[in-house]
Amino acid sequence: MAWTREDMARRAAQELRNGYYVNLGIGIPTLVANFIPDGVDVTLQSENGMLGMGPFPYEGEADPDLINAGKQTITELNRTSYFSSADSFAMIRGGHIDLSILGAMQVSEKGDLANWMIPGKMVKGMGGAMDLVAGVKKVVVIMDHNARDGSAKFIKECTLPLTGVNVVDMIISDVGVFLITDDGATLIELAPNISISDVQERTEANFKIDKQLL
Amino acid sequence: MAWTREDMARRAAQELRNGYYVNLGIGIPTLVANFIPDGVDVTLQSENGMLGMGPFPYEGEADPDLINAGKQTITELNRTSYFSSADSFAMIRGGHIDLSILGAMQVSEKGDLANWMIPGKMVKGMGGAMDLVAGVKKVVVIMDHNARDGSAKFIKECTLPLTGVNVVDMIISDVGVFLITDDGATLIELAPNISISDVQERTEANFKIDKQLL
Amino acid sequence: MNKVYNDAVASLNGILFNGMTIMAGGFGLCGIPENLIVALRDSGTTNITAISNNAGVDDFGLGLLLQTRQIKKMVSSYVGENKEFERQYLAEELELEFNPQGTLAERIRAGGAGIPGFYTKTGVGTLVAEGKEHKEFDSEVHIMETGLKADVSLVKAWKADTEGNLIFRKTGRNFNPMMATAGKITVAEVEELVEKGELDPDQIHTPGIFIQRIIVSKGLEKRIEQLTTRQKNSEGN
Amino acid sequence: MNKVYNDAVASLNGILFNGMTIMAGGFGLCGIPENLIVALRDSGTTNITAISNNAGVDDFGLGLLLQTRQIKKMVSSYVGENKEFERQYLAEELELEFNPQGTLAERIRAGGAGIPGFYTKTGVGTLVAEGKEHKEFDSEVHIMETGLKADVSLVKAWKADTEGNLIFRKTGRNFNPMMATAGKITVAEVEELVEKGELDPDQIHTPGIFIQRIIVSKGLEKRIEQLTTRQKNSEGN
Repeated sequence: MAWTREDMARRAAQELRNGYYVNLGIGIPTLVANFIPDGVDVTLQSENGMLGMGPFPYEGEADPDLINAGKQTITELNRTSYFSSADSFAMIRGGHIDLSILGAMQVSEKGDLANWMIPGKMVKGMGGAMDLVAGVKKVVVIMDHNARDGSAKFIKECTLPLTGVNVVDMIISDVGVFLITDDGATLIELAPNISISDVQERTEANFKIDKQLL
Repeated sequence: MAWTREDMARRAAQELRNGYYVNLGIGIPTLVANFIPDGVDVTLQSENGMLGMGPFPYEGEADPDLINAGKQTITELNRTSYFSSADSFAMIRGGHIDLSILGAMQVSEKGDLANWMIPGKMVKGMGGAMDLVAGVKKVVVIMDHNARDGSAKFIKECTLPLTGVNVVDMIISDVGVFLITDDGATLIELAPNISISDVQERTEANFKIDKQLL
Repeated sequence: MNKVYNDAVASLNGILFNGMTIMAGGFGLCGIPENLIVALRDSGTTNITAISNNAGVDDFGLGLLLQTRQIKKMVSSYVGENKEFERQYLAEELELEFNPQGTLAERIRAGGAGIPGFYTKTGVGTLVAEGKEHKEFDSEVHIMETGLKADVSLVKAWKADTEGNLIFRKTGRNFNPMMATAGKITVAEVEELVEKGELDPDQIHTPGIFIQRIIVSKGLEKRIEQLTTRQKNSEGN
Repeated sequence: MNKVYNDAVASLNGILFNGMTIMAGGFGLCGIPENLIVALRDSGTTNITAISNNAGVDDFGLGLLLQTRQIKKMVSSYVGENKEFERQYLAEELELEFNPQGTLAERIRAGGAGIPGFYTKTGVGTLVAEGKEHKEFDSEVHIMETGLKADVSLVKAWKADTEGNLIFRKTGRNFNPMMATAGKITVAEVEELVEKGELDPDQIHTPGIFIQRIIVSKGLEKRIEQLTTRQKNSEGN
């Protein structure tokens, strides 16, 4: 039984450490905020200029001057600070954010990431994704293991235009978890009732298998 | 009769225009603040991180957190803002300051400036002088026309290490005023009882003479 | 030096020309100079190069200038919210230069700070790096990006004093402070204008030196793009 | 994550080593981390490269570390106030790298912002340009300067909350905010520590992400280098 979106978000939340400053991308990564383990205190960064992002406001209390990078209304916390976009990306580019969790269209076995553009389709822009993957200390991708047409998304070389080269440190997909280091990719966890051969069938990238799974 | 320090400062103050943002160097340039013409409103920048520098504090009211770039205690005005050194020099380097008035050891006929270092003597450092002359829109030098040993300070080529190349727009010395443009230097004013030949005798640089003086 | 103008139209008088480069602050519809954008549209200025993180929505923000075809080129990081934008772009009626958001922010800061070029890791190995100078620092490849300036910058702040000292509010700050430094002329639209001395000098985000003209917003809409809320007594977000 | 330490000695425990690079905030004696400098001296750490706009005076600020010969090299813009500095430098016991003040400030900002190099007009044609890469932008020659980082940055703020959010006071701000971003570890010495939520989030100068350790100053001297005053009822300054 493959993992659900919530399962993937819960698994990603295990990568959080006490005191981390974290940037969560739009979509499934946003759900990670719902699964922060007890006793782990993290501060969420929103790249439009905020550290210490709080939950959605109560009905009737939304403030048009207070949105996240997904343009959703949010709230502040008692640790919050605001700053300009230049200062925000100085923080990101300068390596001060501990962890970024984001979605992907394709990831290569060397950790290349493609998540912003499909040639021939209308391009909306890369937003802050290229800055985040270039600057943040650890980059975790959450994605469906295969595209809707069944094709592999974890592949030898990305075919879509890249967001960054050699930037992904971990993939959490619906079938399991991969670590990517300079030595290549390693499958380190499996979703329930998913076998190693299931994963191999659905993956184009080369990967090793952690000995605990054998 | 050559100009005094106060005369030179008074003459420099005539270069101020209403609405100007101005940086005044240490020494005689500081005196310019005492001669701002009526109806001319200027804002003084202090490169350690302040716009809107006020006068010295009353006795007993000095604040150790409030100093100018000469490390003297000062006061704030109702227009004052504070910022970091990086923001201060972004303002300077970015061409936002209208006028800088500073001292000189030597100026060349092309507007090269030397004012920070005498080889063989202890070097104190250039501080913000190189940034000011590179970034500020108009640079006015106030200096004694000759060194204590009588040697010329306005010369063909500077012999001392430079602060900036082709940066000085005007020299106000005790004998008169020179404009420096891409076409070279021009003597445009004389101090009382100083003749053109007096100036020529005391100057090594080539300069033209404004037709109003002839 | 009076910097305060009666309204947006007056504040743009004499500084607009066809083919000019404009910067407009805001992230999405948050912290955009609403009145100034409408006045720019009504001025009829054409062939504008607009530097702005986003392109507004169809009927609001910079989208208003797309409707009237006054924009020739956009320099942005994300334009996903605008159908008319998509139509013009696919019909090749509009030029578009995408910048990574942090690179865009830094290029604008650099333009205002007298930094004509800088190196960044962002975009190395991607389409963004094509044609750009590459250089290694500490054995890591970086690309050179250049500073950006504008003929006129239009920014939105919360409060100003009559000197042009500005304070922004929450995430309405975004691109506004850098753009204020990168315009040859910067016009600030503010919600509240106070007298000199009423703002704490330690708390001014943008010193008045960067602001040449000021107006107070009239009839601000402050539209919310994605209203997301939670019920009282509910958990999570 | 508790960031608050009991005193300066405790706050430097485990992060100092011989040969390290330190940044210390302040302009002259204004806004310097007095307690942290004393604790660094008392640690006995040697062969320090110190990045600081000035070198203190003989018996105060970084001058304390010159007296004890713990500093191997200074990276500064102006060191005119210190006789012991002059003696060590002329005796070639001390290395010295002068940077134009704005270049120094920008190099530190760049170091914290992931910018390994940038171009500036400052210093072109002077000793400062020697050996540096030259490049033309808009037919003007610029030189490349590099980003600076430190093993430990010591900064002084006015107020902090327990998250490490900092507010500076008047011209005590100076180099402190950039240095806070450029240290692998940054220790902040503050005059007042408040609980989370007591600082206005729009008014925080340095977000807590940049601050790993915090102490409250004890027995601050805040020495004035040049006391200049005027008489009441007098004119001018």
